[in-house]
Amino acid sequence: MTKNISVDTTKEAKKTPDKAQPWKELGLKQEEYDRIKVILGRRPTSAELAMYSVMWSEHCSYKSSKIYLRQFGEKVTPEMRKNLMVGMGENAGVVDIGEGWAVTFKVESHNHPSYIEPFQGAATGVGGIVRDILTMGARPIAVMDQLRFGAVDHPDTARVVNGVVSGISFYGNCLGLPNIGGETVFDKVYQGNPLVNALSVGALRHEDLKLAKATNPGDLVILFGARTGADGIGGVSVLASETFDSEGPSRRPAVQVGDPFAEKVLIECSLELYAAQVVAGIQDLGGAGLSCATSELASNGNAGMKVQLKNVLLRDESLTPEEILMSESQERMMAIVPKKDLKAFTDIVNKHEVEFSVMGEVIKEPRLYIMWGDEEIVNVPPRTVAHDGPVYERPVAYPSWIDSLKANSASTLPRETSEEALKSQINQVVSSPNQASKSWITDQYDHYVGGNTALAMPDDSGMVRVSEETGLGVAIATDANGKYCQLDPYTGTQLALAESYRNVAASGASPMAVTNCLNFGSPENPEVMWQFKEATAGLADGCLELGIPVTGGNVSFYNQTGDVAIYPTPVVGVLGVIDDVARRIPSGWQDEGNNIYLLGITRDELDGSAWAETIHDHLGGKPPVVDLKQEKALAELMHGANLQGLIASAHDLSEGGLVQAIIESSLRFGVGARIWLNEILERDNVDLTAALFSESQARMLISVGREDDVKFVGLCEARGIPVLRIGVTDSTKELIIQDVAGWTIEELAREHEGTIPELFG
Amino acid sequence: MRIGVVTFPGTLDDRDAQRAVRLAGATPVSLWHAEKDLHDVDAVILPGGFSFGDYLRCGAIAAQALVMETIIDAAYGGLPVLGICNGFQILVEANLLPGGLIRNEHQHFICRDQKLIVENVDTAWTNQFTLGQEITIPLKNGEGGYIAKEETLKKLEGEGLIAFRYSEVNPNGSFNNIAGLRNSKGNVVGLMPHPEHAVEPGFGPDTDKAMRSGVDGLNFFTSVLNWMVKA
Amino acid sequence: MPKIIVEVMPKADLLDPAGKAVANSLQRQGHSAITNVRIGKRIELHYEEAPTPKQIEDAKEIAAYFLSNGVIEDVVSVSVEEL
Amino acid sequence: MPKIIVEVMPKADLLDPAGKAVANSLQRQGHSAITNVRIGKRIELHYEEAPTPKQIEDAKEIAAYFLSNGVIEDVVSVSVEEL
Ligand SMILES: Nc1ncnc2c1ncn2[C@@H]1O[C@H](COP(=O)(O)OP(=O)(O)O)[C@@H](O)[C@H]1O
Ligand SMILES: [Mg+2]
Repeated sequence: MTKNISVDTTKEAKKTPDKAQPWKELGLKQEEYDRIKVILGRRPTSAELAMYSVMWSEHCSYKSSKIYLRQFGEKVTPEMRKNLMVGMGENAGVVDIGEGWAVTFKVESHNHPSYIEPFQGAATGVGGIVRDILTMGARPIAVMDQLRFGAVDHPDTARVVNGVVSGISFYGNCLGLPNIGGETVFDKVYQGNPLVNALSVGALRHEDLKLAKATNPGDLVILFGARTGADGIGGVSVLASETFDSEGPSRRPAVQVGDPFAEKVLIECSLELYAAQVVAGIQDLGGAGLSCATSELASNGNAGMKVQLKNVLLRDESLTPEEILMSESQERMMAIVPKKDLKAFTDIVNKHEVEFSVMGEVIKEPRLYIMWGDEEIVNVPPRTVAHDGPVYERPVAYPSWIDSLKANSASTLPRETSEEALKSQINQVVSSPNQASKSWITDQYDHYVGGNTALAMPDDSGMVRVSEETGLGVAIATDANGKYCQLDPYTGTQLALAESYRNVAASGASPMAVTNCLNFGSPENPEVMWQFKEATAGLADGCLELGIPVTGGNVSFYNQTGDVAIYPTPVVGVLGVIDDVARRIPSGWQDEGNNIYLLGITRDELDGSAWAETIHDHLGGKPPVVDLKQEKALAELMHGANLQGLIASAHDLSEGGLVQAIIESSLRFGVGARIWLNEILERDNVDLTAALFSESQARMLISVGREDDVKFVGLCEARGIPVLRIGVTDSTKELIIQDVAGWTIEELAREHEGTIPELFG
Repeated sequence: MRIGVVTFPGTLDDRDAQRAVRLAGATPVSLWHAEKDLHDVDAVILPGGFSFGDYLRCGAIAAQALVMETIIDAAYGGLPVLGICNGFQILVEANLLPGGLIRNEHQHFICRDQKLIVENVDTAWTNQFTLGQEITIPLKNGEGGYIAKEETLKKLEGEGLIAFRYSEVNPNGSFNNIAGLRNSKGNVVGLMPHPEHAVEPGFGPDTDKAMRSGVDGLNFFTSVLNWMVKA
Repeated sequence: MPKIIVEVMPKADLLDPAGKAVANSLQRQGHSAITNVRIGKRIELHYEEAPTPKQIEDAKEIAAYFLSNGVIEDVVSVSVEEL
Repeated sequence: MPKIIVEVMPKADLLDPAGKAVANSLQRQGHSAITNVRIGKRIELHYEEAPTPKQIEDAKEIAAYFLSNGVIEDVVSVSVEEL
């Protein structure tokens, strides 16, 4: 079967310095190609060209974003670093959560593949992020998904929604990882470019931390897991078609097919290898496949590597060396194993029936040699591939359109005052696709598996127990509001941070660390680059003010349909810690006769709101004011009050405003209430529309048992948190907002829960 | 008392089943699919998951595993065996229980808190319930639609071999609302919903009393202890 | 490469929800001539060399006990294909 | 009843996880002559009457855009079966 493949060797490259090479087709710029030649002192071989082109791509090298991402490491205090065991730059950040436990978490994009093939794209997105977590030495314990789709009434949206949701469901469920939350947003700007971000979190004992490093000369380089095939090679076929005669495959598939079963086996196998202490370094194979794994392991360890590419186990014998180096076949890992441990390593992988091959050895000289039989096809300094790629300071330009967009405030839109009209607007908002219940999606995800899920959808954050002995656990929430970011990316990104921070606090955990996935348009567009610059500055400044560090993240550029970029969509994830998940706080009312309090001040802030979008199809003005000091005070209040057991439920206010939070709190456990708004109108000097729909920040809806009222109000006052009693829960199975509207719970449930199944079910 | 919990490649709920065994007061013993030895356990649980990826048909490849040879023999000899979700599918593929489980009628994976009616209490795994009791435990599957030929259904109904029926909502199109079955001896029980996810307050289904406080699943595991004491 | 093709279909008198869903969708798309749809499997077994009569017998047996579940499915064909 | 049979297989270049799992199991069961397995779909479209040439053309189109996913699968055959 094996074909005789003619390969381009380093010897050949020296002999034919002027051979034309398809660097342009591979996405390299002239300067970049020239730089490779300077680094090597000759033209690259086609294998080297393949490696550099993919490792220097935007996706792998962060060449346009690097100069901005630096501030996440710079705008930090020693206090913020205190609990950080591994910061940015590794596969995922690692945070010390106490009791000898650490957690690692990260969110990553898989946007473009998910448009081409929604099911496999989303599935392999989950697979990829879970391997990143596994690579740190952790057992993955949960996943989340952040989704942005096109308009609900566009004919292509159902294809993408159904494919993506079933892909995530298929892969995540089959891995045995509870899905504990996420986001779902519909907007026409995502029509030709949906966003599929996936987050995973893992837990490990401090001493089990693993790094992607090859340091000790003589250690073995082992590839294990699935065989390497032609998946996800796409563009590199250019090289293949050059080296192939006419009968060779002309076009390799650009998509990857995921096998969650293989990944589940890989997880158990890897954890057993870690426990047996037979791996000195480990790296998952994701984007850029072997090119990435070999060069990064060597570069991280300040060492080199000599490997035999013919030792790679193939699914398809016709693959060329370039294709093998680039293949993005899923469910593979690379381990660095001391020679003395090979036997133990072999026993464990055999037990799991996982295939492996020894590819070569770590060497002292910081050089990466890749052989194809007797021929040398790669001979490069690994740092130049993995870490010293190009860095660009791309031009930025203040968007020409933004001032007029900001001037077009929603404050001038007509407002209703009659009860009938207000009720109708409320119904429209809570049943709009973006505000409606997402249970049709989340019911397709297993949130029980593992038996440690303390909170999941539809609560404000997902929470999982880490220690079964003590109940120590973590909570995670993620947020992004593209509309706010379109109006003002600096503020919009801080609002995303503020909301996920607030969500974590609302569930009873103390916010501790941040991850992010920055989804933007083309970095070659100066206006997009300006948005990116503002967003990253907003996030870094916000984290500094809140005192929680960014531990890692991901950048996804080129999200656009034609020339039209998506709204800047920086997904911000906040992780919090809770010493005993038994103290978690539900987002809905559980008991009758509890008092309902609104914390925080309501301003007339309807620009970019769900109300403006749903009722008036309007986007313009300035996003709500950010007040991170107040957010912090709120989080501290929640922590203190929860320790005293004063809080029966808490729900943060965000999109849709107070009325959305009231309705969700009622529907969570089907408990009714009577609410009055007159004191808000008086104290905050706002009208009914603002009281109901304003998206002012730093607010929460809390329910408190009668016996704890005095204590709770006292705590709020002591901390300077504005507090108003606005209602009381009851046993009527009705929700009444005085002078505005009333519903039976059943009627409300129909409004809130009917929309999405009707569209996609 | 020692209760074996089998792990196949792709099994997911094995650690949950072990926890349930512990909470019921017995000792969980981990069994590996590639070993025939049952390590002297007094009962066996085939837990949920996607054994061998659930490729071909759910449970089909697992039914061919080495450990199943011993379990099938032991089950005919009266060893208590509980198949949960994927474990139920394996029991069906191994012909220890009749019928088949196919893709849910609505074509989606579904995860929900499911009400069940206990239809039979004369088994190793249900004797701590009362007949007709309504319980709530999580359900999560993509291929949980129970089907069987007309004559099989008649036999199941006639001989009282239905252990559980879905109540209020039939979540997957199962014939006769069948959620779980027993064999004629009562030592083998299989069901699609997950009792092992409703054993610990704080991590089970919601109840009227409090969020996630449901522990209706615990009786499955105490039942088998009771059965063995009597046996 | 020589192959044996095994074809398996859900039993005619049993429910096939996937087939039903596809049929409904085709109806909605206006293909009213299609009255029903059933979805089964086409399984290729690959061999290095042309399968021997014994191997073909084996394949039939594998089809019956493993590749199909006789309670809910029928093997509709087992055929050798050589290329 | 007249039928059109559509056969769909995963693209040869791409991973077929189900086929791989079945192949491994057959290996474990001792069927070492079977080197690989691939699993696709066999879809029956049922008609009241023998499909017209136009309906056969339609079926081919349905096979290509609806019954298969061109990104990861190939339609390997569309054939009429009359019984
Ligand atoms: N795609 C998804 N995957 C998982 N959970 C989701 C998804 N979309 C929404 N959710 C969950 O639904 C609930 C409501 O979502 P949302 O209204 O966006 O919450 P919030 O306003 O608190 O950010 C949350 O618990 C969220 O985690
Ligand atoms: Mg929230």
